[in-house]
Amino acid sequence: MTAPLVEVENLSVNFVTRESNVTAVNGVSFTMMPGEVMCMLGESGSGKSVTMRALMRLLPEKRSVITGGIRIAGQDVQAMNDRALRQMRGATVSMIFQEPMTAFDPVVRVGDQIAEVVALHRGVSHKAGRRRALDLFDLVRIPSAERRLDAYPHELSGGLRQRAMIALALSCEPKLLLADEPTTALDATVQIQVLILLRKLQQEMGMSVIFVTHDLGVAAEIADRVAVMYAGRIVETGPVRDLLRTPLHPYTAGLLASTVHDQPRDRDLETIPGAPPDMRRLPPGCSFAPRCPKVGGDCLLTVPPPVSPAPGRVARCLRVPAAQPEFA
Amino acid sequence: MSTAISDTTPPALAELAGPAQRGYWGTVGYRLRYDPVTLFFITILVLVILAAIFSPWLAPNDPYQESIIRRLKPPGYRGHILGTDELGRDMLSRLLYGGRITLTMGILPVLVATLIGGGLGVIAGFAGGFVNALIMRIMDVFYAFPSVLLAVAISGAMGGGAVNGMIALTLVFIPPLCRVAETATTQVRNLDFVDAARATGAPVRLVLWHHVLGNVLGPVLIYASSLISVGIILASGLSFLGLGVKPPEPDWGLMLNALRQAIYVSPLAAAMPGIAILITSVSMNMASDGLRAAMDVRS
Amino acid sequence: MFSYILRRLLAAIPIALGVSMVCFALVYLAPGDPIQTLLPPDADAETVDRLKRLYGLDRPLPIQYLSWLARVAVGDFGRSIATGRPVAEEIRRSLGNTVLLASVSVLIAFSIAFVMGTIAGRRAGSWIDRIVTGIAVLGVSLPNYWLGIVLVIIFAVELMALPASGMAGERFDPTSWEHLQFLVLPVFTLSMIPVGIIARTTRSAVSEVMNQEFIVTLRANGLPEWRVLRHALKNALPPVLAVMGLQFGTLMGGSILVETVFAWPGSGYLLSKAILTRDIPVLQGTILVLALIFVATNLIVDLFQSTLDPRIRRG
Amino acid sequence: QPESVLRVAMTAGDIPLTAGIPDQGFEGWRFVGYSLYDALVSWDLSRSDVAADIKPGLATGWHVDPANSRRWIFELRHGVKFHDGSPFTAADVVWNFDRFTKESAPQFNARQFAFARGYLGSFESIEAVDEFTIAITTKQPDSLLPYNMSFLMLVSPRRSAEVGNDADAFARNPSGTGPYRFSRMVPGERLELVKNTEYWDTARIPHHDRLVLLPMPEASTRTAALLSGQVDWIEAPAPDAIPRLRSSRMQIVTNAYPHNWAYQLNFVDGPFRDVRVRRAANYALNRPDFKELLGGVALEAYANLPPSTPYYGHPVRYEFDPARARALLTEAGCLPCKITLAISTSGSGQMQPLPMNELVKSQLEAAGFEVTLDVMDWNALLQVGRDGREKHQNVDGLNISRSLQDPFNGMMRFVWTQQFAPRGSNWGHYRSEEMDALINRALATFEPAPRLALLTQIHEKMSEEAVMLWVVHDLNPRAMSPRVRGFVQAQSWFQDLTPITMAPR
Amino acid sequence: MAMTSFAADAADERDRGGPQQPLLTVTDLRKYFPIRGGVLGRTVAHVRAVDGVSFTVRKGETLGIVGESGCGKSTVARLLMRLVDPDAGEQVFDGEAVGEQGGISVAQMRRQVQMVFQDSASSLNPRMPVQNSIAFGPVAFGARRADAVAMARELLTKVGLNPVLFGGRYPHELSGGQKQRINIARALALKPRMIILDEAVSALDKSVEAQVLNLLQALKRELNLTYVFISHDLGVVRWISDRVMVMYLGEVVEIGPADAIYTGPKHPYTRALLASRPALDPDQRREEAPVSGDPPNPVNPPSGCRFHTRCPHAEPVCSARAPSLGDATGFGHLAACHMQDAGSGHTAASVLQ
Ligand SMILES: Nc1ncnc2c1ncn2[C@@H]1O[C@H](COP(=O)(O)OP(=O)(O)OP(=O)(O)O)[C@@H](O)[C@H]1O
Ligand SMILES: Nc1ncnc2c1ncn2[C@@H]1O[C@H](COP(=O)(O)OP(=O)(O)OP(=O)(O)O)[C@@H](O)[C@H]1O
Ligand SMILES: [Mg+2]
Ligand SMILES: [Mg+2]
Repeated sequence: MTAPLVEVENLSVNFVTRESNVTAVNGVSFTMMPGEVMCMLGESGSGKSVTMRALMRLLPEKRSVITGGIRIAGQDVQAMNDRALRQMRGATVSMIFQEPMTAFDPVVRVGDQIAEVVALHRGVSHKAGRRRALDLFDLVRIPSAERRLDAYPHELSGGLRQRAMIALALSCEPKLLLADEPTTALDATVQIQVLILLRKLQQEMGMSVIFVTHDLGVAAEIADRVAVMYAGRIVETGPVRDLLRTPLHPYTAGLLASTVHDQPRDRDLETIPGAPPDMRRLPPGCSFAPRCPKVGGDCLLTVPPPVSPAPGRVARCLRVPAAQPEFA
Repeated sequence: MSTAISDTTPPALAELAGPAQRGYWGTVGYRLRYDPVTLFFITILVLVILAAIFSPWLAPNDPYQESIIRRLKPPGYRGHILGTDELGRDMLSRLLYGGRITLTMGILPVLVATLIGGGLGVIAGFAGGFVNALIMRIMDVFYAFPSVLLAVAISGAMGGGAVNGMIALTLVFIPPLCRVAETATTQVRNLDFVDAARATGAPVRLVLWHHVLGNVLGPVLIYASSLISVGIILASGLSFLGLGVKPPEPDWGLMLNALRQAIYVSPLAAAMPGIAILITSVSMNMASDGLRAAMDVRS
Repeated sequence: MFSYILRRLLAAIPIALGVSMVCFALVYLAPGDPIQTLLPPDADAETVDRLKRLYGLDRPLPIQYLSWLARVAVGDFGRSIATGRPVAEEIRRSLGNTVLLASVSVLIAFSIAFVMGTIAGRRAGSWIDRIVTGIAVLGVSLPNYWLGIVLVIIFAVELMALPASGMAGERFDPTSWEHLQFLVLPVFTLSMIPVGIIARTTRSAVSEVMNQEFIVTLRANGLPEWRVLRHALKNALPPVLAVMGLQFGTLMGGSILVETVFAWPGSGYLLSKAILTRDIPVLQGTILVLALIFVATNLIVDLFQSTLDPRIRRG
Repeated sequence: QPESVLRVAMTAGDIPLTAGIPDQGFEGWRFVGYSLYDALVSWDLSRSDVAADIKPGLATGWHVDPANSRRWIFELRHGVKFHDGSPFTAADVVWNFDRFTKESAPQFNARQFAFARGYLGSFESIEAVDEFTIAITTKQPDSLLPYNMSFLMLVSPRRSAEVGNDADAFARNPSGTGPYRFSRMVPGERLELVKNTEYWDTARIPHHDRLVLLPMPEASTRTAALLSGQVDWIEAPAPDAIPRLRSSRMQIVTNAYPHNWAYQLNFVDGPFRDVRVRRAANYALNRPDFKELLGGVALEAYANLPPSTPYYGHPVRYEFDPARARALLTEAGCLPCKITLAISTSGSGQMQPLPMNELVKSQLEAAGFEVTLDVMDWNALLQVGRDGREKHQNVDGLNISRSLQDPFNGMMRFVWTQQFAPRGSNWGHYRSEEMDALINRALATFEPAPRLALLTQIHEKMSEEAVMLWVVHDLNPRAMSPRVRGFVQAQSWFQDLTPITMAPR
Repeated sequence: MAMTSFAADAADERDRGGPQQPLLTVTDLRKYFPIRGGVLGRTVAHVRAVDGVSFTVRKGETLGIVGESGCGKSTVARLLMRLVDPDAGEQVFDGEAVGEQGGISVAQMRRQVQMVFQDSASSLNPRMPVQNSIAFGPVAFGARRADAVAMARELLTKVGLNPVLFGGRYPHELSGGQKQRINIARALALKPRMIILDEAVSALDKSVEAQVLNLLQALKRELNLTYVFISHDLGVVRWISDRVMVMYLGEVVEIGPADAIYTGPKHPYTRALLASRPALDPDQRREEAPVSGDPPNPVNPPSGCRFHTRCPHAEPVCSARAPSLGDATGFGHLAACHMQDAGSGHTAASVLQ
């Protein structure tokens, strides 16, 4: 059996400021195999982006306290020195963002931005980097690639910008791609193009992808496995089919039910009542308890431990039995 | 009769869902409380202003009472805590009284310019189009003059004197304030809540008053407060050139000018008005910086 | 790009016209008589009237303005009432001296302040940021004419290390210490305010850029910190340049006080003399030229900015 | 042997005009006028112990035409050459007078006209009698005409013709007959003159090679320049800097000269109509305080002219006596006596106007006056002075320091009805038939001794009438480095720099 | 008291034309935004944001508007509110022309039509307690302050927020969903008959989105409202709308009953749009994108049918001539496609017929 590419062990991230102490990520653990695509689902503020950034140690060092273990490709990220960190970033692991407009340096031509990274990691000249950038633009199917290399970010349309961003992320053939809501800002017709492109590239290059989204449909489109986050914790993980068909955690179930997709119009939508908790003041016990339809007194006391009712499936809910016969 | 389409959150939990009610200025105050540096300078500033206001009660001597035999005495000489100036007048009393004039010279033009320039800027920003172009192009013309040049030229043209000096400074400050107000208004004007307010069909006057002004005031006031120290320095520069306050008023700039001749005899006396200007101006700048940071609720 | 430049140039014309009008009005609003400079203090009123006629100062204002404008348009600023020399020549000479002073001051201020501001902006909120901010605030809070006097006393009078005032002579020779030493004190004095302002602008621009998302992208791509900084500085430069341009313009016209203290025969000095003597042609010409230089500086800065930041180029 | 250079920091804001009669007040005459040029009549500046008086200049002698008391004959000096080599003759004098007065002449110059006009009040016409004699006709007998001639600088017609009579071009390359030749000029910054080895008065060929004149209007700048070794000589150091200068072994020289720091009064509109009020004001001032304020470099002024003046006489001595002042005010029915004094913030010869005026105000108020200081800038104050009392009836006194170089300018113009402003310097319209008679007689008296008696009478009467509020006489302090040798400070606004030698460093 | 009655009156006295009269009819609405440029800053081009849009909204229905980013949805909304002035077009509200002689004034119209904006944060004044924001409209129209605030608090209850807890808060103290509820309450404050919802739920989390959608539906029933609902989320539009209008580059390409459009889209763009929705089933993943490329620039829209550059069925006629919005089937289902027009000359025209 191959070794896992990513191992995250009890990761917590605290943001400490003068006024408050935010626990943005609260004991997250997961592992990923090479070539796997994992979707992180969750509401706004549930800690998805922070987890991704923690993987690359991109959080502001002064204000954030990271605990727990992160190993990527067998290396302990927490223990890396600056040099090792720089070699990992962009080469082993790379990242794409929701807003490609703000993710590019606005005053440098996109081709040069890509060339700079290629030149840095591959130790080649800037010119060679530009040639590589041209190949990459073809790879991500940017029409008139040559001309687009010389464009500034603001001169590209949203879809092209996101493709350029993907080209940048793939420039050094990373083993792991972190994609933080890369399609949320795109139009429907463009979103599907980008999703399909990403999927194809992932298969061709055999890389692992962690894909953050809060759209179940997008997850269904791309994921092998899904991790659902709520208030800084992963409340459920499992293979995408199983998770979408038979959600274990009440939050996952609620999310599925409240997603509008061809429900009958004459009835109200099912909703999860209330709002996500304030991360500064998490309730003790299960964070979802205040909104949970299945809540009981025990839920308010302790944080539910992960249970695995079936192979590959884990949920953190007291109402989920340890093993469900149907899946056994 | 009203249907309960309610959020099923129980009240106790709903309260958990958001921070305590503090209000905008409450938040600003809260943030200021935790900024000792800013607090320190605000305290100094308040002390300077109070000293200026209460100078008639605080000053140990008559600031105009000269005596040639006592001229340029060192601090501590016969009850003159900070010594005497070139005509034997009590330094401390003159500095205290001088605060009144100097601060007025620095603050009043900024206030008036804030009203005029800020008002014009808000009108230009809110009206847009031709009105905007008209106002802003006129401002551009005045903006084309470096501020010291404009101040000196105007008060040179009108002849010196405190009032003319203040008018000159006001004219100097109107264009930049107008710009800041215009930029802020244009920004606010393009926010949805102004459109939402317009969509109620409310008259423009009310929209301006309730929705635009409040949001423009912050940046304009911060900018204005940073201009005050410029005003103080410019005003004393004018006095220094003989274009500002007239003697025997104990204006700090004028004192600086007069005592400059005495710098070889009593360097300390010559330095004191400069130090007073420096302290006030530093405090003003630091306080306004701190306020700016505190009012930037995003961060 | 070309059309952008042209458009900016055209836009400057009405401003220039407005500026000329303000200059003219400003000077004529003044009480007192320009002819006085010509005269010994004891001259009588009849002589004054006669001279006014000889100098054409008895005509109606609009006519004076138009004829002035017409002459200025072809570069003829008239003659100084005080010295009888052509104003254009006086301005050229004093402007040269001031350009020397102002550009050296601003360049030095920029190099110091940009480094200071960058260090502070990268670590906004740290103690080093506090120190830089403190220095910057001190720079803008010091009445610089006063600082000039103090510096003269220390370095020229007490230490006798540097000349107290003036400049070496007709032709400034930047290779000779004889000449350079005259620059030291005025440049130091004059650069205090620009250092403060540029440092503050740089600090806030850098700290703002460092908070932008693309910085994360750069780091996420493994760029070493100095390269990240290079990107950040390229982004932070446009506002800093704008402020630097403004400062240069301000120093061109605003060093009146400092030039007076150092007896530096520059445009500020010329201007304050002209104000005190009501030398109208010199006053008008100098104010006009200084304001136009201010406009031109801003224009140049705009163009610089637009080459640095492609988003500014429009149309 | 290296070139010996004397570097002088002037109080002027700019280099005085080099095209003939200079501007920038008497400082212009002092350093530029009498260096580049000569007038028909010169000042004898060789002694410090007596008041300076006139002596022959380009004219070797002068006398009134015995047949016509309105006609003065001047004998010109032979063998004088302009710096451009052209010889000096009577035609040149006539040419120069046309330059001052005749609007139709090609060499007429408005600025020179303006500067000369004050000295040509009685001038009617000039003629060249022969190559070395000229005759000047006056409108009325004027025994003081030779004094006026000393202010009119004569320039080279040849050089002027070479530059097309353009005064500006001439100024950049001037030619006169003076002890120095023009070397170079950086406008606004420096004027350099070199000694004229062919000067006609061989005794006054400069003892140094080069004279550098630098305008430095700021007193502290001048002081710093001297202390830092940038210049050798500064005019009017700040009094408070004098101890510091002394401690650096700088020489401080002072001498009395005909200057006063006083107020001209309004004799028509305000309280000063009454001679008792005028006297009260003069008694109210404690003049030693002013001397103290000015670091000792001033002389208490109890009358219009300093005591060393030949026609000083025995004026009333207005010693400090506040009780008497108050009594006089009570007598005049003006207590508190409200007066407004127009003063300036700076200006030529104004010494330290602000603190001095503040001191005047407080001392007057101690004696029962109530003083409003109307502060304006120098030019505005001059304008007030020029307009006369009629346009400024609310002003009771005017603080303009005047030059009192000669009897006419020193006394007559302030009290003569013919000099009523705006025509002349009698700002407050002082009118006294007795005074007018004295003046007319003095102007018509060509014998020195009786004229001196008349002049003395005028001075005494001015004092008795308290026609001004006198405060101090300046002592014209100047500071110079120990290297400056051989300077003799004359009792005059003018000084002779030619005997100065520079000790080697 | 009048202020407390928010329930729909049996007969709204403001109703003029009766139920058959459409509440809103828009004809040939047009808005070109000028782009300035060149040396003199003259207008060198136009963004054709809205280019000849016509539709009607019936009383009590919900009209959904969908389309890609930049196709002019928000501009339509702002034109309807007259927050921007149209370049051309006619707008008739309940039988009366808006802003014209003999019609109703813009101000009067605004009292009956309100709007909720997409960005819940920027559409609230950050310096104003939310109840004052709600009360602003009524106060502006002369209500007493106290009355208006009381009414605002009642509205807070109605949108499911406890007035005691939330009334005095400032926007930054509220979550996105709560802010959007406040925006809805403000829109209700003037008792409008119609509300334009411009992406009113798009920025919300899924779980909160469902809550707000339910709220909107309940309010509509209770207060007898008419909605224009703008979104790019096809699922949401389908759930809430009675009829749907599809826009592409400033033009209407298809309009009709929601079910008809979702089950039988007639315009290739609508089909592409529907096909672009990610399936919620991992087993039905798409292998091929329905259309390629991004929408073209509205400054230089393609000639003829604006979709022809991306349309799989494009033929020469499509770039030559613009199709008109024709009702081929009857039942009010209109589409602007040459393939729907028998006489257009498109080869597929008859086949599809
Ligand atoms: N630099 C920071 N300082 C303080 N708090 C932070 C910082 N970055 C994120 N947070 C907080 O951490 C929490 C998690 O944020 P995160 O960005 O991971 O959410 P997310 O799941 O990505 O949400 P979204 O879907 O909106 O992107 C939020 O409450 C956020 O306010
Ligand atoms: N004030 C304006 N000035 C110039 N162009 C504008 C203006 N407002 C909108 N536009 C342009 O008009 C077009 C339509 O914009 P609109 O906001 O109506 O689109 P939309 O369909 O609402 O898009 P989105 O889904 O992104 O909100 C866009 O190309 C936009 O750039
Ligand atoms: Mg995120
Ligand atoms: Mg929109």
